[in-house]
Amino acid sequence: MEECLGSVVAIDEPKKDHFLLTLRVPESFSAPLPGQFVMLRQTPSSTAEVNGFSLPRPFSVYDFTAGSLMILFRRVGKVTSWMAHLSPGEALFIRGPLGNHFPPPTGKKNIMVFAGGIGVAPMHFFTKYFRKENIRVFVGAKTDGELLLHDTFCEICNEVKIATDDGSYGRCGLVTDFLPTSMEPKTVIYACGPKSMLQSLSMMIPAEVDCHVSLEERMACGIGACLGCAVEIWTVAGEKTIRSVCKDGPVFPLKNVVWENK
Amino acid sequence: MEECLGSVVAIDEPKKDHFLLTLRVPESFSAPLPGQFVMLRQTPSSTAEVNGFSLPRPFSVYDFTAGSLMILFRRVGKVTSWMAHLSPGEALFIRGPLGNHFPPPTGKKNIMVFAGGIGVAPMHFFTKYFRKENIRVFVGAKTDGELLLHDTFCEICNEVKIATDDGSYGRCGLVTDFLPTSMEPKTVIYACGPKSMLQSLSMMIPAEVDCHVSLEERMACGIGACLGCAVEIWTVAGEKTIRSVCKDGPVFPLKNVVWENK
Amino acid sequence: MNGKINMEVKIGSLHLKSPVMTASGTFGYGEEFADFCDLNRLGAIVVKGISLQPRKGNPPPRIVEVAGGMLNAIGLQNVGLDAFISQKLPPLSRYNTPIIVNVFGEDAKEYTELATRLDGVPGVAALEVNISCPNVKEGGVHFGVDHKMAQHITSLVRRATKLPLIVKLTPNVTDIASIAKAVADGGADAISLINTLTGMSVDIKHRRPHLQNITGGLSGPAIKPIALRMLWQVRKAVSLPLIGIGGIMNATDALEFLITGAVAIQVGTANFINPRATMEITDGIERYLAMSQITDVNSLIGSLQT
Amino acid sequence: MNGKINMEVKIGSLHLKSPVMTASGTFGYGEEFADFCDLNRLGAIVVKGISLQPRKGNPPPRIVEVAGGMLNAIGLQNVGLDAFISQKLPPLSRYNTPIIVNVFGEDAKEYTELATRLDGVPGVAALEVNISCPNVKEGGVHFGVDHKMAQHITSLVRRATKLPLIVKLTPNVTDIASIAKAVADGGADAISLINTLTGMSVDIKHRRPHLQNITGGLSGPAIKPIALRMLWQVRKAVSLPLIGIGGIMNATDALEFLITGAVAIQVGTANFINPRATMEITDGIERYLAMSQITDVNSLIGSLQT
Ligand SMILES: Cc1cc2nc3c(=O)[nH]c(=O)nc-3n(C[C@H](O)[C@H](O)[C@H](O)COP(=O)(O)OP(=O)(O)OC[C@H]3O[C@@H](n4cnc5c(N)ncnc54)[C@H](O)[C@@H]3O)c2cc1C
Ligand SMILES: Cc1cc2nc3c(=O)[nH]c(=O)nc-3n(C[C@H](O)[C@H](O)[C@H](O)COP(=O)(O)OP(=O)(O)OC[C@H]3O[C@@H](n4cnc5c(N)ncnc54)[C@H](O)[C@@H]3O)c2cc1C
Ligand SMILES: Cc1cc2nc3c(=O)[nH]c(=O)nc-3n(C[C@H](O)[C@H](O)[C@H](O)COP(=O)(O)O)c2cc1C
Ligand SMILES: Cc1cc2nc3c(=O)[nH]c(=O)nc-3n(C[C@H](O)[C@H](O)[C@H](O)COP(=O)(O)O)c2cc1C
Ligand code: FES
Ligand code: FES
Repeated sequence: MEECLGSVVAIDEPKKDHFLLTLRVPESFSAPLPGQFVMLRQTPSSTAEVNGFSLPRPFSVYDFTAGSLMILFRRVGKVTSWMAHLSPGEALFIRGPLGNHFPPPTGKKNIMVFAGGIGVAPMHFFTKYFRKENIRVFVGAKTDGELLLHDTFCEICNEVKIATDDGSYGRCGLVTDFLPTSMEPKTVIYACGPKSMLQSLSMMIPAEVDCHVSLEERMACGIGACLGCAVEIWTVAGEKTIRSVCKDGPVFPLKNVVWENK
Repeated sequence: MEECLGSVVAIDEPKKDHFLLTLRVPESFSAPLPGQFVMLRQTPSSTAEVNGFSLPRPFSVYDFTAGSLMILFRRVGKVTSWMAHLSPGEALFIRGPLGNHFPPPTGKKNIMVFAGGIGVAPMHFFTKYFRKENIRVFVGAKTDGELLLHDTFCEICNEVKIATDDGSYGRCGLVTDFLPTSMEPKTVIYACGPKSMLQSLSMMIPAEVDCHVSLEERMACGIGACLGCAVEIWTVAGEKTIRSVCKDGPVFPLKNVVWENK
Repeated sequence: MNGKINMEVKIGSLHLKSPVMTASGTFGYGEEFADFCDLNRLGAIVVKGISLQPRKGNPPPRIVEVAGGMLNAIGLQNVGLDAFISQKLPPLSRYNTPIIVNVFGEDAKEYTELATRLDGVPGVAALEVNISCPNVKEGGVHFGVDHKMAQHITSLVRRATKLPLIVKLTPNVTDIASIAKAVADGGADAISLINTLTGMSVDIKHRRPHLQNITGGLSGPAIKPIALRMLWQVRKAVSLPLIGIGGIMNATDALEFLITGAVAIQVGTANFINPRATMEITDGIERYLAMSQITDVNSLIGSLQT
Repeated sequence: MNGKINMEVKIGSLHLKSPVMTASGTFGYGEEFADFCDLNRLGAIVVKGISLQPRKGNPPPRIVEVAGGMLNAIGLQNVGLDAFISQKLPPLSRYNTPIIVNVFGEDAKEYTELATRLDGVPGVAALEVNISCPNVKEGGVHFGVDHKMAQHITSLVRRATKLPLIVKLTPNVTDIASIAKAVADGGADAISLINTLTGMSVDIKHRRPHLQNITGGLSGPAIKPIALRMLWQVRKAVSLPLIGIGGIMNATDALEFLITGAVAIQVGTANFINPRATMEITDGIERYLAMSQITDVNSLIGSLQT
């Protein structure tokens, strides 16, 4: 795996401050699997000399078709604000695909996907990739203005349910409210979203139900070299150990994640 | 005087790495006098968040007509490389006009202008501003590729002489070679160019001949606040004193400038 | 902006209408910025460092830009005490803003004399004693890095003046908290920190230092994390009012210092880039308070949760 | 690139085919960069700091970006000496590049034991002793800021190993030259400098430090002027070979250090941004030498004109 140059094919703003970025990638870019991510950074372009220091930033793969990589991102700070102003033809460096991926839902009957906020990005790739109608998708957002992709999910899956914190769309409440109280065997759950959402799931899902979650942590390198993206994981022996989200993750079995109590 | 927003009207590259920048300035921008300069800096635009720290940079006024300010600059480093990629419509901050100016050649019969390298910029404004055919202009450059504006000077003045270090255009040698060995009374000389050129002039021009030179020094503020742009100046009493190029200059009587001997 | 928000802060007996001050050496003698700023809106103006005798400073080049900041080796050029009092101070008295005089001496005696002579001069609101300039050997660097000398100078100045006494610390030390404690013991009313970090930059084309003086003081965003850390260390060590300085370019930066525990902040290098920086920072703090529904800036100060 | 240019430098008995090394903690255990770089072209690989026992490090967030650099509070997480020797070292032996092991102990005994146990381990070319980590109280910060302790640790390690001994200095000190002298007196073969400067950053939205550990180590371009100045000070104080570290992002930066007197340089934070940084820096140095018609990098080293 190396860094390659991608060039912007299109950039859209489906909802305010939320952008869909399509990048043309070279053939050398390996096809990513759902759950994997890339690190993006500016190229030392003509204006690079006036650009300040900037670490690369991690983004999940939202979609991939040969030669074309899509990223869904929310404008939250320095680099995403810069990215929001990209225009077709501009180049950026892409490092990836990085990290592990969601294990395929092979042999599972009941497949549930929980996506909170911008966490819909990798879950979109997941549902599209495995394209099973029997995947049930639950999407949550703070408010209608931040709700993304429910149409797209509806095209792929039979059952899509929406919750917003303020009730401006779908059910008023948390996406975790959709979690059934009892679950059939052969259930598997996949989730990505804010820490609070994953932590709720960890309290609600029985240990015997398979659940795989994609975690986020601040990253500098994305390749396991800086040890910046640490997460505590329970070992089989019941001990706490440190793993790197970028290399050992970002997908972990939910029951293995150690949640701090603060 | 305040900082105002200017917007790029045009940017041309008359010679490789040399750019002519035309900026539209608001009415509040006072008309500059020849020898004055401006400080330019990036605006906190959409991409500013990824831009690093950057001090404003000083540039002489190359030309000014109501509402329109022209700068001639050479690409040498960080900010001038960024400026070289400006495109029409882009905005930048302009602080100025700053500094003092060349005293008018009132009552002088023999007016000589020496311009070395990018030092042609303020001398262009000077000759155009006073528009006397009897101004004799001497332009020097390292090589033809860096020679600027001799055509323009020819349009304004009767006598224009060119020297290049490598003889690729005009006389082979230094622009200071044009300095006559004896000078009539009522001669006044104006000069801008590299330190070495000004230092030669200081050794060649008799003390009784008026000569005004525009100096360069590293600047942070351009308004006399940082004391970064220090120059040693002889006082009337024959003592060395410190002056700020940005506020007390950039134009000084040549005979007052203290040249270090290293 | 919002009439209901209190921006007034106190540094001992000194009342400032806003926590936004200017940093010594970056705002000239104030007047230079009158075209750009409403000087009346500033919490205080700290003028360029003054010594007993006028000083010529270092030969040029004196400044160079580096990544995230600049190096300066001005060498403490200044007009000297007499010219300051007779020429520079009077025009500043027109403004309704406290003038804080930054002073430095070559030896203990000079510090005492500066303090004595400035005591009672109309228009001088407080002293900021620079024991920390890294550019000039005589500029006090040996006072600022040694806690005994720092305490000694502070107590001498303390005895020589009734003016509010701010001592400004250098970051070029192993243990800033111990220097702060010494200065507090010496009788300072407040501590300002940080001055510049000593740095260097090389012109690879000519293989010589960019600065004629070889080294210079690093200022700007590059030093902000160090300044914040030192503020945090000093806050835990002493209970004096602290004035935060170092790389404050915008309101966000200023708020980081206030939240960490600075009762006021000084804007330095930012003034060169944006001469209206102090005004925009003041506006930005007010906006943040309004948005956070905080009616008194003092409730924000030191509110860091750890 | 240009076959006629000599890039080989010597650090005591250690021969490096290029002055471009990697900085501890920023290049993993080397393998992570095998996809991006030709590891055989590196002067040396310095691995992540190793302690006797494995360490879990600090809770997240551990890193945050700041203007001109980043703060890290990894907390010296590492696999421990045993796992390092059995798992991490063997794959690195495939490369024709010296492996330098960065070590740190919680007390003097641990330093001695680390040195003793690494002495003679195949594939270990040299030791870099970190007496300077600012993140963890036990990480040696008390050794690196005190010249007596610095000398003590150096002489203990010296006695425990025949390997070339590099001691790495912390910049969080008043007088780096005195620490360097002490380390030289303790028997070091070379000195590397600098480690990170302690810094802090505040999240104004939540009014808490960005790092869970409150403070962290500042690295990146922001610290380059400080690193260069310290290199300059140390160069004047001791005659040992010096390894320059701090904010080296490109060949120009690396050249500044070589010209100032570093016989080799280490690339740190730059690896995160551009995993090919070491290769591009090597190319850039070679290009500069060719353009300057210098056939041996050693003629450039220390050529600063002042
Ligand atoms: C594996 C992984 C996959 C991701 N996928 C996506 C994606 O598909 N789409 C998307 O929009 N975002 C995604 N993110 C988050 C994205 O990386 C951050 O939003 C981005 O780095 C912010 O950069 P910035 O410069 O705009 O913000 P900054 O200016 O760096 O920070 C702005 C604010 O965001 C917070 N922040 C920054 N980085 C993170 C982080 N990694 N985790 C939590 N908070 C952070 C900061 O504390 C700060 O308050 C992903 C993160 C990871 C680790
Ligand atoms: C009063 C005044 C008027 C000027 N007028 C013009 C003009 O009309 N046109 C023009 O092209 N330039 C002019 N200059 C010079 C111009 O300011 C610099 O070329 C510019 O600041 C370089 O910025 P940079 O970021 O591109 O270069 P940097 O990356 O900052 O530096 C690149 C190289 O240029 C050198 N350098 C930078 N600034 C100066 C300086 N002030 N003096 C000497 N060397 C310097 C540096 O040492 C370095 O080697 C003027 C300077 C002054 C003081
Ligand atoms: C050009 C310049 C001149 C300075 N002169 C002085 C001075 O005379 N006295 C002093 O105490 N500090 C002086 N300083 C230090 C500043 O007051 C301030 O402490 C430092 O620059 C850090 O703040 P900043 O990063 O906001 O600039 C000077 C700084 C600069 C950049
Ligand atoms: C994430 C990270 C981890 C580090 N870990 C170590 C370490 O284990 N041992 C050590 O001596 N230095 C460590 N350092 C310091 C670097 O080796 C180097 O001295 C410092 O980062 C300055 O160089 P730079 O600005 O090029 O990054 C670490 C730095 C970073 C950024
Ligand atoms: S981001 Fe560097 S180890 Fe994960
Ligand atoms: S540039 Fe600041 S005083 Fe001249």
